[in-house]
Amino acid sequence: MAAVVEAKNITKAFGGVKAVDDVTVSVEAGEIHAVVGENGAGKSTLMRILSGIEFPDSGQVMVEGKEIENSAKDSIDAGISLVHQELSLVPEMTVAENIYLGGFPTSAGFTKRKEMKKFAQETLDEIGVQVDIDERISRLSVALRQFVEIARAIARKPKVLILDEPTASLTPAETDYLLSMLERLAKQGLAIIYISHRIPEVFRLCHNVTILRDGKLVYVSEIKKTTPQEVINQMVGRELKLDLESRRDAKPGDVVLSAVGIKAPGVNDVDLEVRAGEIVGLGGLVGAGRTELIRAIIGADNKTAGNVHITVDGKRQQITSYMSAMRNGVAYVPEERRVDGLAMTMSVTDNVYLPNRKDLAASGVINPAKAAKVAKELADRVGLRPPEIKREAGQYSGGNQQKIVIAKWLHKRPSFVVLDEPTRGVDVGAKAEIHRLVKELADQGTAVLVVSSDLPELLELSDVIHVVRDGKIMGTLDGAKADEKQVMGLAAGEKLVEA
Amino acid sequence: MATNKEKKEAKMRKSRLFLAPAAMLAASALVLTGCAAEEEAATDTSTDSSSDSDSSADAGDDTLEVYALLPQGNDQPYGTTYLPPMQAKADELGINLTITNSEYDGDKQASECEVAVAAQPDGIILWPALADTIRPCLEAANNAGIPVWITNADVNPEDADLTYGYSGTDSYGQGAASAEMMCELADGAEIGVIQINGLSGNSVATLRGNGFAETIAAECPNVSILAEQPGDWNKDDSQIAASEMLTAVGIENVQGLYAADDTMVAGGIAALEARGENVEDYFITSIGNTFLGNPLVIDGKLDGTVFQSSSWDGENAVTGIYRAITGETSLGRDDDASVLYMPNPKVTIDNATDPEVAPEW
Amino acid sequence: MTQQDTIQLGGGELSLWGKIKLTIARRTEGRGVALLAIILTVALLTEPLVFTAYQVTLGRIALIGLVALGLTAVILMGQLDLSVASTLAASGVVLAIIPDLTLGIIAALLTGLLVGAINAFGVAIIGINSFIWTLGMLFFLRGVALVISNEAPVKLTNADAGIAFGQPLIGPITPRILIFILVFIAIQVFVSRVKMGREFYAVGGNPQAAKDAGIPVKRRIFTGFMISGFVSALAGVINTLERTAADPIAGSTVLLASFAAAIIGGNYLKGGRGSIVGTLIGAGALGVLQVTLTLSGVQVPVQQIFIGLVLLLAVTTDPNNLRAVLSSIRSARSSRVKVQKPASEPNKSTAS
Amino acid sequence: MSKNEPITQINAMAQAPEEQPKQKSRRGVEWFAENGIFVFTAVLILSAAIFVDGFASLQNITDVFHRAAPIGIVAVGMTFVVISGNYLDLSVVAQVATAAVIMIAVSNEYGYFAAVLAAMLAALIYAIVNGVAVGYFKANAVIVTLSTTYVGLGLLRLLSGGSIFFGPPDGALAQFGAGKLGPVPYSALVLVAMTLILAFVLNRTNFGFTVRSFGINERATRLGGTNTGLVIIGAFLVTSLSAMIAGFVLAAFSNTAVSAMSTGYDFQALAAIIVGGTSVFGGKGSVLRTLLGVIFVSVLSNVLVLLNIGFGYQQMALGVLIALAVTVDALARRAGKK
Repeated sequence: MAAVVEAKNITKAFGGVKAVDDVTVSVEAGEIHAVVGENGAGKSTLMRILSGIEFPDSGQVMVEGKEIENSAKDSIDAGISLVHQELSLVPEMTVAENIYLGGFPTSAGFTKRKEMKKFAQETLDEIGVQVDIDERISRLSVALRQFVEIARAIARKPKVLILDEPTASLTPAETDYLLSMLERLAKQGLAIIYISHRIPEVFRLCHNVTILRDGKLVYVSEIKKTTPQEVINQMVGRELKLDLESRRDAKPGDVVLSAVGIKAPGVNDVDLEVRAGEIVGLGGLVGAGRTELIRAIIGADNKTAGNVHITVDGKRQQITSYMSAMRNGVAYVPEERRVDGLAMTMSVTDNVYLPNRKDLAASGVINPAKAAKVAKELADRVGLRPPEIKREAGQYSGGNQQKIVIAKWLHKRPSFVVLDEPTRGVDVGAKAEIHRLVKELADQGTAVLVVSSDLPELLELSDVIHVVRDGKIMGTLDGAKADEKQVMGLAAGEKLVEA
Repeated sequence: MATNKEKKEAKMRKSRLFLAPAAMLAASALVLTGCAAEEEAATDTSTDSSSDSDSSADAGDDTLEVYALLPQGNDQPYGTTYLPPMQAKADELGINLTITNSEYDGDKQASECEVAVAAQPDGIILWPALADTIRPCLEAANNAGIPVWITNADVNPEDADLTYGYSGTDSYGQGAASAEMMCELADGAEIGVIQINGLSGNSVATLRGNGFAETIAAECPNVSILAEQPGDWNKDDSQIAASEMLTAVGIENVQGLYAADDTMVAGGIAALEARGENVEDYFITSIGNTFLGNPLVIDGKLDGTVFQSSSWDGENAVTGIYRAITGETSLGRDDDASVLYMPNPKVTIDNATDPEVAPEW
Repeated sequence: MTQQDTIQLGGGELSLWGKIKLTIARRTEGRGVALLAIILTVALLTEPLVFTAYQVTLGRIALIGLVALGLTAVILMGQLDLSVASTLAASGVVLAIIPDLTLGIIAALLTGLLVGAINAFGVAIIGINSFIWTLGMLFFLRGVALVISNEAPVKLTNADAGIAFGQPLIGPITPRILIFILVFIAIQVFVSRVKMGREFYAVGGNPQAAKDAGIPVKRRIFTGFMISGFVSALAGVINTLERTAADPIAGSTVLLASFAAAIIGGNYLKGGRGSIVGTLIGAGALGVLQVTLTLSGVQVPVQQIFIGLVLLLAVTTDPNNLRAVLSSIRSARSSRVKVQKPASEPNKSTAS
Repeated sequence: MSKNEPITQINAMAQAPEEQPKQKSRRGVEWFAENGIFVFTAVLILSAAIFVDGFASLQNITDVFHRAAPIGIVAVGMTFVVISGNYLDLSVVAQVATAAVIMIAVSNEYGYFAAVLAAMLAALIYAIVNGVAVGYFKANAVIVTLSTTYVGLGLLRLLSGGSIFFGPPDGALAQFGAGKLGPVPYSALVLVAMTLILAFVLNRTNFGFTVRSFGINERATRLGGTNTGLVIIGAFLVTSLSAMIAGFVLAAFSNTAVSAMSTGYDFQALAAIIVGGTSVFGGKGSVLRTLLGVIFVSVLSNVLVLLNIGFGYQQMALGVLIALAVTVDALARRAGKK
């Protein structure tokens, strides 16, 4: 059978880094094709190229043998429908309207509501989802919104359906249903590209699997001819380039952070401890609840239950809000540095100054010379390049921006540092420097908590690794002995490979 | 189903959330209306029962219900001193007043007029916010058989037939009177004056301004108006405007100053004084004879102003509507009793201390 | 593998009461309705005249609400239009200075459309914050109205036509009320039934999704501002006709009242949430409140305080705002509750 | 801190971010958006001095300052609310009038000290109500300050009875209001002093810093350990205190006070801030720019009066000016993005 959709020799680079490197994928009608890989392996970029949102640097996308122009509209017209990872629904419109957003059936400008609702209902019936089509999206659960997104893609009568991590926000029962629904659709002749980290799902659902690693295609196989173990091996698959000397000797001291019974949206009753001089890593997949967990712990987001205590110099303090966390020496390097971390149009000095105001200007009056001196010291310490502290933060590259975010916390000598994806989107050199800084902090006796989807990074840095899935800690590994497969196995829902 | 129960609880929480502000609103509503009623009672100490909050017209006995539709009230100095004598007179005559304030918004006053007509009172006192816009209100009142008495600022001549009478000043005449004084002061000499008007677009401002300018043109062409700007009824704005006009036309060309009220003339005088000019060398006239203007007249700084009595104005508005209700006057302005012109004596240094022109606002 | 045919994710079958509750929960007008109910109750108890003379009350609601209806179209897209009151004044003067009535009305309404188009040009094409751009328009049009009216009220050439216009048409219904109802129906139908109007919600609620779905966002912004300009001009025409003269400084109380009506009616200033019905309810609440206060002879300063407090309550009790405040209070409180739990549990771990 | 030996090694690996050369035309627009107000003000003043009779006289300079002072004091204070990204404070109208009435009415009875205390209390109440509603309830600043304007003016009229209040003609207040240093009235000195103080507060204090950074990135500011609710209350407090001082200056200048005296100050002050080039998106802007905006608008009004051009044209000119200022800013931003 001929391929419905074929991506040939696709290459796409962002700022010199090849996100997708000469990848070819083809999917036939009725086939469910899994594309798997670690976070950042290039899956999402490939799918965005397939659906016309991004343009490839080279290579072409063919649908039923015809090359398509690269635009979202052409892709849709050609029959490629993408179910976004980020929800792209209008919150205050009804289910039916969202399914037909931008393309309501009309007569003389008037929306043919009856027809629209009938079509919407038919689409929902087709995928077997019962939901009130007059309900506004803002009142639906995240899971339901996900199904509406799928209905919207189906309503375009696609030949190829692409789903990007569709089960991230679903319960097991909902996931179960989604998978059987996709099987049904495939039997009706739809070609489906299924992106997921979740190995059991892939093995239950898919016919073939393509594995990407660091933007390259590394493995294609019929699912029957492979094993979960093999897939995980291929996903992780790189040589253990961990330089064992780069691991430090941890000498954990007293417990600094103690969190008990933390509950928050996406976090389900978690206990956590971090000791002085210890680096604790939180592994797991995107959407597992790691960011939500740390934000709830330090009070950056509201939690619904649980106690958090910080012990500094033998004094045990309760953390009730982000302000109290700050007062007790918590430093937070957030995941979204453009949104949460930096004031992009402010200078490096100003960004460094922001969390250190009380210390640098106890009287409330800024001493520009002192602020500049501190900023300069910190810029040198983190290796900011170029070390021009008067430059706006937004004019630096991603790696240097991240260094600024870290630098601004170093002056206070924090007792507990939380880093969320500290090296995402950062070049190799900056990454090494950031790792060095993190280790240095721990060596000086700081308690460090690191969230990372980058397995080598997690293994290199962590003394202890907790793997999070569905808002819970699924397993705890000794950082010195754990390997990537164990972490990935826990994160993807397989049993511990080697107990 | 636990989730259902949770949902229910969430909903109940929501409805409680919802009820709290609602209850607060209701409470504050009651408190405030209560307060208002109390205030009414407090102002009506002189009469026995006229302040019953029951506003229906057929209250039996001889209490008369009257709506007074004013464009100002406690938000302006004139209105502030206009209201108490009005209320006192109403108490004396057994009239229950309901007072509104449209803040010089013609549309709002028209709407208040509709409310008043619908309430079917015994009479309506109307102080037009905008003379050009009140004809529909007059017609509505007429159709409902409610007599309307105009106060403070008269309607246009073609609308007079729809009213029972008018008491108050003649804004155009006040401007004219001020102009006459200016003419006398100039005494045939060729002089230049600058003119400070009220708020742009305001009808009293327009009438007074036209009254002054047209009378000057007609009676003493030797006086020329060199520049005019609005002073917005404010002392500070008029002081700046006056000073800038002096610069614009050259202070050496200016021998006189007219402002549409005493507050603004005080600003004009301050502008001259700030330049170190001897104010007594200038011919200065205005309108009002207020607490601010009267001392200036006595000091010899303000050469002439036109007295306007807010108490006369307020009292006679009630006297007028009482006449209309009791049949002393009828529709149209045919009766002698249908027009009460406020005596608008010119006030100069000669009579500034007379008790009959004692300032009131 | 269990084979299911459907998955039940919504609420399932509902009782009648459940359906009513669902309908209430779905609407955004909740606070407006509650406020209206309270005001109606207080009015009924203190000033029954508000209801017996309903045409007067309706007239006041129409006065406040007409401009607010047009404004809502803009607010739904997350924009503001500060120039509505000046548009009202300027179009009124345009009508009055043109001797021919029909021509005057056409010119006045075209003025409104032109103003709307210029507003939209600044917002959609140049890309300026609508608050600031329409602030400039507010000053400019106020100046225009003063200049072309020669800074004085302008009498309508055909005053009789104006007076006739103010008379009731059907029963006690005046043309103003009738036009108000028609405009309400038109805009309500437009934003709830017509594709283009319905997309206003998408433009306000999720501009990126709207763009991705192929909705011409800029064109919609033009439509919205032109609706707002046209309706303001229409209000100016009605006012000028009814009063037989145009006031260049008219509308001083309109701008703030129409914003208040839209806010009380549950329209979300960031766009995407709200309804024309809500604005009608908000205007209704404000109108009845004002008439009641007028009838009971409450002093104007007290009326102002009252309206200010109502507005403050309306804006601080936005469910989203309240939820945020309450959730942070709850979060701080949750920390103070000691967590009791057994030493070890499966699925949970305590590090090192 | 320990020494960082590994740094040199890694330095070699790190790539320095390449600086993109800016095109000349883009720079031109950006430069114009940054410095246009200085050029415009200078050109306006120069051409007025040359072409308008009487403009350059000492007396006229005094008049311009009188025009600029009260509105300018309000505007430099309100710059804080604008920079924090909250549009404006409409309630300055009520606040200026309240302060002026309190200053004259209370000082006539109880002296200046009591008057200042009472006015400060009023300013504090305004700031807290506005700031809590905007900062903690996240309510829209326009609507919040609109409702406090209603309540505030209502209370003022209720309590003052709407009367006009006079100060004694030779009281200290009146003397201050009429006082001059050369051609510069004391009120303008107050404006300059306020500008300097507030520029210092905005640029050189922790509080001013958080106001600016809040306007640029609210979330980063919060995660930098700032109580953002307090920052908003503080921004409103600066505005309220400035409105109070403007009320004092206005009361001193006219030696009278009435509740209707500051009508229009809300949008006029905002217009001056925008003309000065402070962005309503928050973050960008300065107190000095606002001062320039005030001077520009005041000079323009002065010139139009000197040319005996009607009030309507003055309003039109202000509208066009706002449109021009924001258009230049928008074009610059667009150029900067490309």
